[in-house]
This record gives sequence, C-alpha cells and structure tokens, in this order.
Amino acid sequence: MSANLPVLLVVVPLLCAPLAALTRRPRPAWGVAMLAAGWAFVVSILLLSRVLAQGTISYHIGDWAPPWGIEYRIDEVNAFVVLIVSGIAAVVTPYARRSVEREIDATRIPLFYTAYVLCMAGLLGISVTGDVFNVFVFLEISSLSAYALIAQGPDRRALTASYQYLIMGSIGATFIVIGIGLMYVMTGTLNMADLAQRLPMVDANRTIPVAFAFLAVGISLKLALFPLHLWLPNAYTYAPSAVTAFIASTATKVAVYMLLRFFFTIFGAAFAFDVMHLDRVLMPLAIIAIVTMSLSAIYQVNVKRLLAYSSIAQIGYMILGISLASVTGLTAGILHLFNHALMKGGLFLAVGAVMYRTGSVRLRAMEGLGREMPWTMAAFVLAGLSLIGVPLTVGFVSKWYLVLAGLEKGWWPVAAVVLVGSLLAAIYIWKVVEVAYFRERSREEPVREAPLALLLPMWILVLANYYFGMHADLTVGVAHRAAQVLMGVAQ
Amino acid sequence: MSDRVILRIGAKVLIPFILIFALYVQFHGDFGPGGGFQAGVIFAAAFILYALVYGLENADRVLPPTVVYVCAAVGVMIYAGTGVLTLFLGGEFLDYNVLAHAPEHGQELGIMLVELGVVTTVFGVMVAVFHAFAGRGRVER
Amino acid sequence: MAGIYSFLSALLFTTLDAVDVAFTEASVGAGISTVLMLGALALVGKDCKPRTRPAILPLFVVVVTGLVLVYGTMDMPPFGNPDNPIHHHVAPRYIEDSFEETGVPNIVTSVLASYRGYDTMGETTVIFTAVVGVLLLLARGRKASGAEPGGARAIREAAGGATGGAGPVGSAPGGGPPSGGTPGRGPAGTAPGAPRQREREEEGGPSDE
Amino acid sequence: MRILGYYNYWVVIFLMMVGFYTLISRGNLVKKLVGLTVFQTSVFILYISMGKIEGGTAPIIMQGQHVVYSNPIPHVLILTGIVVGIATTAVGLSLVVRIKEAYGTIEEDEIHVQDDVL
Repeated sequence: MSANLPVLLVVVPLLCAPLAALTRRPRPAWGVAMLAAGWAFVVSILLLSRVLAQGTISYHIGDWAPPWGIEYRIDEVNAFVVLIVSGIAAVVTPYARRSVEREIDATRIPLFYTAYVLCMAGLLGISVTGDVFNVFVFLEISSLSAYALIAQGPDRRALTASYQYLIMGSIGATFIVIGIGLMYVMTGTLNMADLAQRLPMVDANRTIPVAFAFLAVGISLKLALFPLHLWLPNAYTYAPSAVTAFIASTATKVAVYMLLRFFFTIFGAAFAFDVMHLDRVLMPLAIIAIVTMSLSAIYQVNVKRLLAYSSIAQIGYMILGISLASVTGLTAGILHLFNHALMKGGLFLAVGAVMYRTGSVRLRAMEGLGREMPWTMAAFVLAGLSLIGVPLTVGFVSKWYLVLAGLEKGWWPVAAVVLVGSLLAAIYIWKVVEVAYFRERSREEPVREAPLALLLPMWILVLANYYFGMHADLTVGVAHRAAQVLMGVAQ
Repeated sequence: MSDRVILRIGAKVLIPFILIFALYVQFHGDFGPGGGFQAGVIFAAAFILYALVYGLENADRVLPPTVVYVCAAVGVMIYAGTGVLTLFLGGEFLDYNVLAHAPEHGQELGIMLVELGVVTTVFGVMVAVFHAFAGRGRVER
Repeated sequence: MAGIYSFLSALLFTTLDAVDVAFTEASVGAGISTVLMLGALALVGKDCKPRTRPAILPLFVVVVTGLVLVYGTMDMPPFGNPDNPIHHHVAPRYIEDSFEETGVPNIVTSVLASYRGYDTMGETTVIFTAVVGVLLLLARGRKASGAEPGGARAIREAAGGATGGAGPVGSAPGGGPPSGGTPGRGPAGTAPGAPRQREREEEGGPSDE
Repeated sequence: MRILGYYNYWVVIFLMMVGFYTLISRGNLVKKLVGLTVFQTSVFILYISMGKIEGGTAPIIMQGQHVVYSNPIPHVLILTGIVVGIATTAVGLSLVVRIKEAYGTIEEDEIHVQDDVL
C-alpha cells in the first residue's frame, strides 16, 4: 500500500469531499475534513522523508507508462510544497470548526467543508502531478472551490470579491491552457519530464516563446504578481477568517510552485533566463511589489486588508529570490514559501480570533485588545516580528538567504530592497500593535480571550515560526536540495 | 389551455425517447461518440423538460432534490472508489487490468464503472444546478 | 447568442473529426449553458446599460494578446498536415494499440477513461465542485426572506445559534451578558438589514446598541 | 483545405480576442461571463484544429480498414475543458444572481458606487 501513497495523498481527500457533502450535518462534515487534512499531513511527511532518502518518486496512474498515462512525480520541490499545504490544512481545519460556526449559516457548513476539502485536494493535486493538463484540471478544482469559499464571507462585498477573483482566475487558467496547447502542438506530449526533453529541440521557433509568455501571464495572475494582483486584497479581506488563513498561506504558494515547475523543470532555467530574460521582467515587478504594496498596507484601516497587501509584497520576495536564478536565490524563494505560510497563517488566524470575538477586523475594533485578548494579540505580535524579519524568526532566515543571494551576484540593491521592505513591514505591524496595546478601548463591553480551540492552532503556527527560525538547518536543507534539483535540470 | 395540453402530451411522448437515447449514448460510448458525460446531460435534459412542463413541485415529487444531491456526491465516489478498488486488488490506481482475469475484460469493466460514476455525477449536478436556479426564481416571485 | 455560438462550434468540431467533442459541445454549450444563462437572466433581469466610458486599455490588451498569438502561430505546424509533431509522439500508440489494450474501438473513450482516466476523475470532481459552489451560493434554508443578503443572515443565525446554546457552538465560551450577547455579535445581530448598516455601526462603535 | 494554412488559426484567434475583449471591457456581469464562454470555446477550437489531420476521420477504430484517424488527444482534453467551462459558468452565474440580490444591479460601475458610499 505504501507504494501507492502519492496517489492516495490526493484521492483520499477527493473521496472525503463527497462524504462531507453526504453527512449533511456540521460536526460530522468537519470531522471528515479533519480526517482528510490529517491524512494528507501524515502522508506528506512520509513522502518528503522518502524523497529525501531515495530521490524522485514516480507513480504511473492506471499503470500506463508516461507519457501515455498520467504520471505523479514527486521530487524535493513538490514534496516540500505538499508539506506546506497539508501542514497548514492540518492546523487551520481544527481552528475552522469554531470560527466557521460563528461566521457561516449552519445549513451551509457541510457544503462549506466539502468545498474546503476539494480546495485542499485540488492544491495537492497540482503539486504532485507530472502532467501539464492534469495541472489545469486540479487548478480548476481548487479555484472553483476557492471562489465558492470566498463568497461565503459575511459581507456582501465577499460576492463581488469572489466574482472578480473568478473572472481574473479564469482568464489566468485560460491563458495557461493556451500555453499548454502551444507547447503540446510543438512536442506532441503533455508529460512534464517528456516536455523538458523535447522542448529544447524545438525552442528555436516562435511558438514556444509565445507559449512561455502565456504561461507566465496566466500563472502570474494566479499568484497575484504585482500588476495582476487586483483580485487578492478584496478576496482575502471579505472571505471567512478560516478561508483567508488557508488560502493566503497555500493557494499563492502553489501558484509559485507552478511557476517554478513550468519555468525551471519544463522550460529549463537556461531557456527561461538566458533566452527569455524572465529575470528582467520579474525582478523589477518583484521590487515594485515589495515597496508599493508595503506602502499601501500602511494606509489600510482593515487589518485583513492590511495583511493582504502585505501578502502581495511577500510574494514579491519569493519572486525576487526566484528571479536571481541561482541556487541560493531559489533556496531563498522556496524557503520563503514555507516561512511565509507559517507567519501569514499565524497572523490571519490571530485576526480571525479577533473577528470571532469582536465581529470586526477594523483597526478601531482592536483598540485595547492587548489587555482583553492577551494571548491572541501576543500571537499577532510574535508572528508580526517574524514578518518583519527579526533574528530568531523564520522571516529572518529567508531574508538572510535572499540578501546572500543578491550579494553573491553583486546586486547590492536587492539587499537594500529587503531592508526597506522590512522597515515598512515594521511600520504596518506597529500600527496594529499601537492600537491594540496603547489605545484605550472605546467599546463599552469588554471582550474575552478567544477560546482554546482557536488559540491552540494559532500558537502552533506562531511557535513554528520560532522553532524553524532557530533550527533553520531543517528547512534550509530541504529548500537547498529543492533548489539544486530545479537548477540541476538546467545543466 | 390547449397549448399546454399539447405541450404536456408532447413532453410525455418525448421523455421516454430521451431517456432511451441517453441509455444508448451511455452504453454505446465504447463504439460511437458518447459516454457518461453526454448521457448524464441528456438524462438531466429529460428531467429538466419534465420540470419545465409540469412544474417544479411535480418534478420534486418524481425525484426529490435530496436524491439528486446524493447522486452528485455518489458519482464521484464511484469513480474514485473504482480506483481504490484496483489498489486493493494489487494494481496501480485506476489500473483496470486487475478487475478481471483477462486485461481486456478488466478494461471494459473498469471503463463501464467509471462511466457509471460520471453519468451519476453529471446527472445529479445538472439537475441540482437547474434546481438551484429555478428554485431561487420561484421564491423570489 | 452564446448558444448559437456553441452550436456553430459544435458543427465546426464535427468537420474537424471531433465527433465526441461536438456532441458534448452541442449538449452542454448549446443546451445546458443556455438554460443556465436564461435562468440567470430571468433572475437578474436583462436590462443593461449602454457603455459610457471608452475602453482603450482593454482594447490595447486584447490587440497585444492577439498579435502575440498570431506571431506565435507563424511557426506552428501547418493546419491538417499529418507530419506535425503532435501526430508522431504519444498519439500513435493510442491509435495503434488502444483497441488491443482496452478493447474499446472509440479511441476517445479509451483515452478518456483509461489512459487519461485520472484527468476524467478530475473532471468529474470539477463538476461536483461546481454543484457544491452553486448550492453554497444559491441553496437556501427557506427561513429568511430572499432580499436579504445571505451574509448578514448567516451571522445573525450563527449568533442566534450561539445564544440559544442549541448549536454545537457551545454555549459556554460564547458567554457574555445574555441580553446583548458579546459585543461582536451585537451589531450584526441588531442589524437585520444589509451589511452596509453593520459596517457603519462598526465605524461608530458599539454606542449604537 | 490546405490553402487555409494558418488562416484557420487566425480566425480562431480573432474569435478568442472578441471573447476576451467582451470579458475585460464590459461592465455587465452577465456579459462578462458570455465573453468568458466565447473565449474558452475559441480555445477549444484551437485545440481541435491542432488535432486535425488532412483526410482523417473521427478516431473510432474500424476493423479491417486502414484509415487515417485524427489525433484523439486534443479531443479528450477538450472534453475535459468543456466541463470545466460549464462549471465555471455555473458558479459565475450563481454569483451574479447573489450579487443582484445583494446590490439590486449587475452593472460593475453601480456596484462600485454603492460600495464607495459606505
């Protein structure tokens, strides 16, 4: 059975989804979601350890050898991404129970968890597959369920946010399909490894660069790269708290993974950077994203929106690392995938707890919360420190590698950008801290601390920020190997 | 109204044919164009026609929304369940060869099973979606 | 309009030998999606405003995208040529061996259900996801009046469930003074109208209570 | 048919861009979805065009005859694509219905105006 783990990783959640729909009662549906998340988490740990020990795993679905059948191909890169997705799911799902009961109509909760599990299964499916069209199919599973989940937010603007995301997301997906089609017409194959072999034979013509461009735009839409990020702030702001925490720490990460997979594994770093000069596009955009989006975050009065803008800036860091196109740069980018999931997950969970108690996530609602919800706000501050990049936190580790990668190439402005970004992050986090700790509350009734069911997941993520910040060798080791795998394909 | 009568009788005559056609499409998919997806849509079309002509309440009595909803979920489980079954029989996921003694029979059986899953889901989904839109309109007015 | 378009493309698919696709497009594109479109239009009304602002930027984007695609197709293998690479890798095996390997003469079916059966499972899941999404958005407990946005209703009902202590929300930590509920629930609970109102109350603080 | 050459692809691209333009320029939420449908369907035609072989027939094996079959893979992919398209349309339309109920309009500008008033 253990040989079948790669496919069971995705199929068990896929089977859990209709099961959750059939339960038709909130509690059992949540239990099924828990089962799916827990299963995925355990399997992803097993898979990562096996990949680290034995190298790439290839699983042929239906026993048809690739490129005729669909292949699941797991190397260090996607094993790591799968761990991020399932790990966040394993933490957010227990949190979701209370939070969702508060924010969503009880009759909808079973379907809510169905969509939630589908979203998770879709993201896992994108991560492990070795077939480009299969990527698209699972991308649609995760996107469609994400649209539905976001629209469940308590404000009516959740509907428009979701619609906007649907339109932008579908454009992105259609662009990706066009890109896949153009690659296919030149090579006749859809298998990633096969494509990687065959593309160099045909990449001297004009069709492949165009395929490349369409994939770049499509994926950038999905990962909310700077000028294409318009869907993200609204979607994150108006979605239910648990959904925001889950999607913010997984969906864009998987999109970044798609970028890595398509451009490094399939096209190869040499083609992407030496021929297409991807870095000349990505790097300025990443830098603009870091600076302008951090600035925008400072002016927000809604804390969720503030964190959403900060997310776009943080995606900028990942792209910056990737655009350096070196092993160190990629290590920084991949590391930040993991680290950002930890810190943003922690922050959004803390904000979700504030929502749970006060019913609002505006800055004004947080006045005086430092005393009333000490544990929640302490979690917020600690995760915020990690976002800023204070030593001993994961935020510091990824920024450290980013600066290293920049200096390695002699590009000192990269270091300056990282520094400016951290300063701006300090400002917007401070804004929340100031309101929470140094302002008297203007509300009349006091608020109580969030229940343990919310605090525990939140603190697990926050402590993980510090654990992996101090034992950085664990994550850095995996990220470094993943980066070598990605660059190694190019050699 | 006379036109309603024509409509009703017309529908009554048509629906059995549509259902038979759907079955044909479902099982003839191996040889000609067609398969689970198309058959599911046609099944759903027959039902939607019934609902349009006889009203949603009557349609609900023939096929309660719950059943439709269960169909949509069960279809996915049939498909994925087939895959899991092949795992238990010692094959890879969705490796139909292990379903029967001879690989070709296994393949045919497997394809039939998954098409069954597809038709169930598609029928359930299409009717449920139609129901969601139509039901909403009824309450609005 | 979209229905006619789908129907025409179904005809086009037939001339391009894609009978299975044509069949599906005819039943889905021209059938179901038209029914859905009409159903939705009946709900939202078809009045529509004439455009006012000029759309320079979209036009620019579209023209650029189109030109890039045309540029890309220049080096594409010519239409219908049997020597194209697409026909010489992967596909030949399906055409030559699929009948022996699966016993199904319709290659599309055998590829769909067997070779790429996993994609089809994904496809089945996609439509299942769609129905989950549609039901999440449109299905209703009949209790609330239709005009009210679901969100406010959701919050109020959740709050009601919590104070009632009946729901699994657990009565204990919901706590607070039983009269007003916790402050957070206050504004949401007292505003039966649109969330707009709720937002304003948040701005104004709980003094409204 | 050979004269068509690339002409076939260009027509598809034109259709695609019509859909894309409708999608990004229209303010009416339903029209946007119509644009999306046209856009996606055109991409399907692009795929099917790739699979066509001159003089080929539908890929259903006829025993005992040697004939040229068109490439079945694009057909399979597009079957999946159509399903994805209808799924997106369904979710999109139900969102539009909800937006109409919440805002009383489905014009993008008017929705923005309503939200800005807050």
